[in-house]
Amino acid sequence: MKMLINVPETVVADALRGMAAAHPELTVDVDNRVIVRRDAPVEGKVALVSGGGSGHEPLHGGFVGPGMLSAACPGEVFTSPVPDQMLRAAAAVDSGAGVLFVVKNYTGDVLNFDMAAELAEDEGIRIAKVLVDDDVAVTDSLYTAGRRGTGATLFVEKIAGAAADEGQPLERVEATGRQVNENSRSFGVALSACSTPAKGSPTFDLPDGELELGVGIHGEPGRERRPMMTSGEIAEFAVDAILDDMSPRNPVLVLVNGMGATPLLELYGFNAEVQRVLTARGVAVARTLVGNYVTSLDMAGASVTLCQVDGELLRLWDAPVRTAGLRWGI
Amino acid sequence: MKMLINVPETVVADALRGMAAAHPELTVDVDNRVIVRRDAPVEGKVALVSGGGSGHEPLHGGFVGPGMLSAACPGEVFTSPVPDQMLRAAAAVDSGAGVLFVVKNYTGDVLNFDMAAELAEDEGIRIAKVLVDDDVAVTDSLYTAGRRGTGATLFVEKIAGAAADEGQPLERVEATGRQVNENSRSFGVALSACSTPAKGSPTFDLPDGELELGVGIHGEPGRERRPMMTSGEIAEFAVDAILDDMSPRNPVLVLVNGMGATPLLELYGFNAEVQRVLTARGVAVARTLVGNYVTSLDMAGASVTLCQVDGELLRLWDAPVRTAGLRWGI
Amino acid sequence: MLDADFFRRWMTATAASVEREADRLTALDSPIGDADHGSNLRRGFAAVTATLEKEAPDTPGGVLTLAGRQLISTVGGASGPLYGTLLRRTGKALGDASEVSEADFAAAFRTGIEAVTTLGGAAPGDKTMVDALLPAVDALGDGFAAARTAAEEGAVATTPLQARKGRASYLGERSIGHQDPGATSSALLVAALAEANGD
Amino acid sequence: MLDADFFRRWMTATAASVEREADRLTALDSPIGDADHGSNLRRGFAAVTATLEKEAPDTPGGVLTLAGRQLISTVGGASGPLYGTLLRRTGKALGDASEVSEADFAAAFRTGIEAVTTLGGAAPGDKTMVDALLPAVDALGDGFAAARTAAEEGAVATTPLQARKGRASYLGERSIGHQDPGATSSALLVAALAEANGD
Ligand SMILES: Nc1ncnc2c1ncn2[C@@H]1O[C@H](COP(=O)(O)OP(=O)(O)O)[C@@H](O)[C@H]1O
Ligand SMILES: Nc1ncnc2c1ncn2[C@@H]1O[C@H](COP(=O)(O)OP(=O)(O)O)[C@@H](O)[C@H]1O
Ligand SMILES: [Mg+2]
Ligand SMILES: [Mg+2]
Ligand SMILES: [Mg+2]
Ligand SMILES: [Mg+2]
Repeated sequence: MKMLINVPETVVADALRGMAAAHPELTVDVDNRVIVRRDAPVEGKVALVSGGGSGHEPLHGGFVGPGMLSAACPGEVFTSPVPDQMLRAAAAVDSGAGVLFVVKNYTGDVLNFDMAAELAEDEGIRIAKVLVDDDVAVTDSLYTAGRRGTGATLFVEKIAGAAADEGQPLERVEATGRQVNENSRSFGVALSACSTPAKGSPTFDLPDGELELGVGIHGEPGRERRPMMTSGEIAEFAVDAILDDMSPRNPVLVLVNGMGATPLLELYGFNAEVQRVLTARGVAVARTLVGNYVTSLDMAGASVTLCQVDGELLRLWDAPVRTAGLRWGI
Repeated sequence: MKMLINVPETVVADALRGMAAAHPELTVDVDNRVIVRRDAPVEGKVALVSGGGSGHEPLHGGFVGPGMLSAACPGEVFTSPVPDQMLRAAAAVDSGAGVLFVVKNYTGDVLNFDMAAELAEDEGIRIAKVLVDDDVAVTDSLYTAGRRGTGATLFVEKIAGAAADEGQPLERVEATGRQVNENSRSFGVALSACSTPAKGSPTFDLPDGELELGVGIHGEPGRERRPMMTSGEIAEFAVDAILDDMSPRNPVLVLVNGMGATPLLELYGFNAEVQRVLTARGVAVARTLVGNYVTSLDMAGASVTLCQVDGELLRLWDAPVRTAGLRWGI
Repeated sequence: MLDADFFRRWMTATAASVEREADRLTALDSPIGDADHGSNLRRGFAAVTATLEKEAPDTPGGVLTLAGRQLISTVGGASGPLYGTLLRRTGKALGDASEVSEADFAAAFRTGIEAVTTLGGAAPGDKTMVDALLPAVDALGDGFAAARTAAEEGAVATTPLQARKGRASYLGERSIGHQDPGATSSALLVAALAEANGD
Repeated sequence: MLDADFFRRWMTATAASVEREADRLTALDSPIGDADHGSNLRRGFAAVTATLEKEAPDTPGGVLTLAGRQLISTVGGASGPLYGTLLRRTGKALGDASEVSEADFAAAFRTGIEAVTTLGGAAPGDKTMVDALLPAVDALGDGFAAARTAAEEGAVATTPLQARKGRASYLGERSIGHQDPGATSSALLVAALAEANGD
């Protein structure tokens, strides 16, 4: 697998140098791997810190800025960052009002953020945490590490970020983040595997004429393999998998998310099918976002995330945001 | 090649339905394939219309909105739209101040837009035209159809769009667009071919361990095939190919553009190398944009576009823009 | 003499052979183009036959003018305006006669081809549709079958050429060794003429 | 008795075998994980040996505590905190003695493994590193070579299991039939113990 890189070992550092050059509005600490809003800490406001393995860009570094994250910690490709990064990020952005960690539910992310929280609290920083676990492809039971955090991360970071920007206290920002996660469900499909720089070849074999249903965002195979389906059939499968697990009475935010290598042309076409199925199922749509937001390197495929919103959550969703990856209202 | 589609024949229509659902701020005429700003025509202002084959998203439909295009006409995949679309678009957005066609220099695009211009003028619409031909991989000579229009299209649409938004007259908007094109040069590389829905398989074979230098955005092979190079070597090759053809004395806008399937992580890393080479060559950088803007379906690879800007062009670049694909300042 | 029905048959036969050969045309457009020539023409000629059935013009000129306009409105790309112009200008040159001789047609077709070279700027040897169309019209004096052979030979003869027009020209010397898709579809168009004539 | 030098040799031997086996560990992490286990541990143990050279702690506890802290600071993922905790807690349990007996070490290592199960919540049979570590510590009474054999058998025995912890658990029944990468690296860690002892 060819890649536009120098050597696998410097992929993350190279990307951070490139981000620094493109985004003067960010402070990028390449050595310590922390991306911070230039104006942080913002006096009196709760700060949001997230992070995770690299390879999901624009998540999380592309979501740092007013109205969303205060800082992000990129780990190695598909590898949770280490506690040192999170601690450094928290110290850089805390104004005294506390820090909310937004953590995708993977063993590595959970363990490392937990360690960082302990260390931060030792240093007198108040820490709260929202765990994102929205992927209905994984059964949340004793027999799994629980549901994965995928597309809903964007909703949590945006909406909790807006609450923090308004000056809401840590407990309320945390509660809002949790509510967004509880209101969200995702389902993803892969048409191809992805290749990590370290491995240099696809993480699994997916023959022509087949697709993986229920994949995560780390190149893991999904729950099931099937003969290739049309965009309309995939939309039905994904939406129904989500609606099996939630019955939205309020309108939903829709994220039709590309895994990285699926053209925007196809994503928009897939969105048309997702909307068709939602209408058929009687689900009202408040807002729709289509694009590559929570990616899986060069994987072809897409995921659907629905987030049920009341008027207050919708107001926070619509609030201004200014980041590299998501921007409106300012 | 698997694709997230229903059938190849409806790919463009499906995508337009999906755009309509995601973007209430646009009027999407699916049957006639025209995407128009909801507030068009804007009284007293010059309108910008562009278009071209589909498969380059977000170009052009994703650049419709305040501060950029008034309307876009998407053709079939990699096929110029037909004059009927352009005429309809021009009629929908003309406020009487005239319409600027932004045309990428391909035989099909040029012929179809020329026919549309004739028809529009018959209907009393004043038409001006900017031809974009920035790709230094193609020699502009009697032996070619001239340079291709690629990444500079984004610069032309953004900067001429800002001039139009300020209320500048047609002649000045046209002159600004031409100047941007003259100040711009691009060079692209492919690490893989792309697959069109109609063909269903890669447009050319590119063995592992090789790359194509000097490709366009339609899955055509480039000018030359070489053994795979590092990100740093590619940056040197691309920047030097551009600087062979222009010697910027003013600072430049830099577009590090993904072809569609190259992860953002890699694009940022590539940007770091592009910036390194520019610094080494003594070229000052005013602004940098990194992302998938002028794509080639699922092609892996990237292009570099430089656009030399004086204070006035930079002011217009920084002016507010609100489109699906590019947004700042509002 | 050739009547409106003959020209309708020409268009129908072209549509059928383009439909049959669409994948080959697209495949030819793949190494030196953008892999859409077959689907472009299939879309265009399907629209042409549909519109001819609906509007049923009753003169040779009417049939070709309508066919040309329809190609312009439905194909896009380089081939849409070029083939559209070819048929439209040929049709216009035929005027409103209800029947035309083979010689009338040959003269009108030459006018159409000249409009193509004016519009696209291609000269013979530039590796375009012109390399099949010009030999065909030159051979028309010897009948439709001779024109078909000339067009086919012209298409094949584009293989060793370096393209100077259209997308293939971007490839420089790498365009050598591939048959031009547009010249190939032009040979289909001319062959359909012979077919419409029952040759 | 085992001194600081023995534990330094343990870490160096682990780093060397992880370096050698990195691609295999990553390959095992590919069908049921995210293809990074080898590069994770390579990065971590390279940092461990570098820091041990620089800081040169002079007690067994000091060596392992520092090694564990270093893994936590450089690995990330699931294995970073887990292996880091394993070594750090083993080191803490060894206190500041300048030499420890094999029995002292076995007891401390069990404390470290218990910390891993507390932190990660994995029980035996969940298809994790625990399935190699627990048999190893149980066999330590019979010497390092016996522990090595037990760890290797434990790693191999993860193949038919369905994962209940970590990423592989997302696969449900599809995780069956693959050897767990973490159990495999744990077997390398235990084998390095025997190597450090000259077995
Ligand atoms: N300037 C031109 N003059 C004549 N024919 C041309 C010219 N440019 C391209 N062509 C013909 O058009 C064909 C390509 O048509 P098509 O693939 O449908 O359009 P596009 O190149 O826009 O994708 C070429 O094979 C060539 O024969
Ligand atoms: N909860 C857990 N308890 C014990 N070991 C675990 C747990 N979760 C994962 N592991 C071990 O970690 C290994 C994976 O490590 P690694 O690939 O480095 O981390 P990640 O899964 O974050 O990519 C698994 O093979 C398994 O042995
Ligand atoms: Mg990992
Ligand atoms: Mg085309
Ligand atoms: Mg073509
Ligand atoms: Mg892993």
